Amino acid sequence: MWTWFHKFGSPPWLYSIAGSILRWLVPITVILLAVGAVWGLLYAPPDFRQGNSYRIMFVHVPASVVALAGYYVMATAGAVSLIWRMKMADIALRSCAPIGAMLTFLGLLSGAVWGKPTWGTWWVWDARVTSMLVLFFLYVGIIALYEAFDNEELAGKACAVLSLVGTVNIPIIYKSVDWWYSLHQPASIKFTEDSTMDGSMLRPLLLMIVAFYCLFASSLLLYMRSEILRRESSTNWVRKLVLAKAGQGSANAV
Amino acid sequence: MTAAAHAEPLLKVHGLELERGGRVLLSDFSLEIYPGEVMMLEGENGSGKTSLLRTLAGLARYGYSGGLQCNADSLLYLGHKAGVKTLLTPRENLRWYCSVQNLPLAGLDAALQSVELTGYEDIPCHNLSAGQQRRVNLARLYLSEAPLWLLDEPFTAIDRAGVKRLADVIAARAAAGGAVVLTSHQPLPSDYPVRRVSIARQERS
Amino acid sequence: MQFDTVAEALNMAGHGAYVWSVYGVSLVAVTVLLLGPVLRSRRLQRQQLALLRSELARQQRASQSNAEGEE
Amino acid sequence: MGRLLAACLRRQLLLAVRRPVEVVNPLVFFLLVVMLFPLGIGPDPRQLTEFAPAVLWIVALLATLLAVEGMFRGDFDDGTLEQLVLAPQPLFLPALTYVFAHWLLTGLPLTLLSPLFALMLQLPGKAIGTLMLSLLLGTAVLSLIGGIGAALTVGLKRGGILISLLIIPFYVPVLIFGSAAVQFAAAGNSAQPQLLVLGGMLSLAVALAPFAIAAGLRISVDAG
Repeated sequence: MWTWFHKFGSPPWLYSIAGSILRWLVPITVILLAVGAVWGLLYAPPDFRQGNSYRIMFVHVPASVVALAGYYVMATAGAVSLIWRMKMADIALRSCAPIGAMLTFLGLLSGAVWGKPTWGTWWVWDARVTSMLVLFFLYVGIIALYEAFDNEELAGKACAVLSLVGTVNIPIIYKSVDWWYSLHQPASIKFTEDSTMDGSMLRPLLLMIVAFYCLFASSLLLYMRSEILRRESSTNWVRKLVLAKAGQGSANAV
Repeated sequence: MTAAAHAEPLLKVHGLELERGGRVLLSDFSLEIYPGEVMMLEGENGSGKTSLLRTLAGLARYGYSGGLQCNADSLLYLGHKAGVKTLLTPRENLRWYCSVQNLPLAGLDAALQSVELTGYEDIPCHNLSAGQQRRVNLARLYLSEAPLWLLDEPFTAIDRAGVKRLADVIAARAAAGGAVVLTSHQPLPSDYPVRRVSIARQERS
Repeated sequence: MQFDTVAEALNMAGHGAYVWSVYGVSLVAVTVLLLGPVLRSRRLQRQQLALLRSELARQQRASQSNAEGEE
Repeated sequence: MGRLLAACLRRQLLLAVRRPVEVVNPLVFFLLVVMLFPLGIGPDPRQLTEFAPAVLWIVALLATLLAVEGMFRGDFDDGTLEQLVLAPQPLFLPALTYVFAHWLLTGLPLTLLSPLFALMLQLPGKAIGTLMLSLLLGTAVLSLIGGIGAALTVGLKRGGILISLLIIPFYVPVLIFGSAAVQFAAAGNSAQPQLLVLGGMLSLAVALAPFAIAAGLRISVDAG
């Protein structure tokens, strides 16, 4: 148990293992995204009520789902960072935040664009969009808090505490916003009626959700690798790595 | 110190590596402090004396690796900050400190007398001079029952007589079975029983 | 395939502008998420290499001047 | 343990008595912003009645947010927070007294003065009891959550606006249920479910927030 964690905390080990995972994860991600996008755009049947505009769902729903899950990944890294004091967990936490913020932003933007043909307005205070907006600010808060600290280790710990507070709060926020929405607007229009969705639409949607999870994982590992390089830049193993790569390059040139 | 060597160390540091702001201040630093000892940390500015003291006190809990074992059930830390609320009087300040540290209030007047604040007990601290405010903070030494004291520059901003008295309290604490770790810019008397530990920066080879 | 011609696919019965713009933005987002950190890693490695080279050059110069001094 | 809590609470209240401006400021802020709304919306009493629950709750939220920034600021700057962190007792206990003192000095006065503001905004008389009860419970939650933000940012030189950024998202559920309770009461319905939810949030916050505040304070003291 302990040796495993110790190893997991070792930067060169993590750097190389992330590299070997990425070698097959990135191609899989790209293929899944391409297949899902073509399926959703061209092959899935149009919705009987919304027509073709519902095809935005194949981006909107996966982005929203993975953005929310990403917060929990980040908080898990935060818990590990607080309990085992692992630097690598801080790096994971710091890398999750911009990815999550980006996906949340994509969810918000696609929701807004979807709203225009559906309701004739760019912004609707729908329950999901409102929750996404709050989630976006939670991610922004994490990034802002991290950047405010001079000491990076303490920044990681502070963000870990904040992300754990967030995990307790997010379900409450989502439930409150749902309740608030049902109170102020009769639930006549919904983005998706999940229960009645036909298999021909559900299959590409599920594929896209899997693709976005892979996207999150790939991007997280890539970010972590660059973050490791930045923090460990003065260590011997990074120097060796850099020199080895440069040597390869010059050998190829000759 | 032969008698003390048989006792448990109050503080044991083993293979400590201290890092602040991405800079390694100490590496593979080991230290044991036994009851009855006064230890002075020596090193130039920026060598990490304050960081080490804060780590020993448990105030800085991140940025170090290695073994750190404290056998004292309570400790007293005197840092750079005043540690005094200027809106409160000296008596109110110390009473709060006693409650926080769970100390009896009986010694409060004597402590204030020892730092020559008799007559100023009930004047809000913002009306006192900087030196007097400093002495309010130092009065904690006369109240404390903690076996381990960690004092960062205790001798600054006090007069020569004050230094003498302070040195006596510190020696008395050590004689009573406590241990004191301190840093100081002022030279201590040559006959003062103090163990000097240099934490001069090890050059990386 | 739901659409017979390319024009039909682009138009999507009037909703094309919305749908295609969202997919376009998503493509940009995916590119940023995957390529951004890769470019950052490259930049960091280049910086580190430049730093190492200048350090090596300095060491060489120092040893040369030492050697000259001994002569 | 009781001695520690009593000493911390008495000290906080004593400090407030010595510097009463800090207690009065949020109340004046509350009054000022309440004055701004009719100037912005127009003096029509019906419109004011409609907006009153939301306005009163948002202003109460902002007033608490303004005051929360100073919860640990003074003690951090003068080093007494270090002494508290080094005390043999667990830190979450005094953390809770800081929050309680903060609530006594901001949330409670706001609650007690809220009927006055409610009258100025033409809130129906039957909703005033609910308004006070919802503020009584809600401001306590706001103080607890705000304390987490204050603890995490107190060691930073540029805390300022950051705390709002961190904390406002967490205030969303309190605002939703607090203003809904007043709206229900103003419409003549029972607001009991909303008040119960607020009570539930308060018990959850009392149980968990002190630990987050203590963790935040330790990190901030480390940074200082």
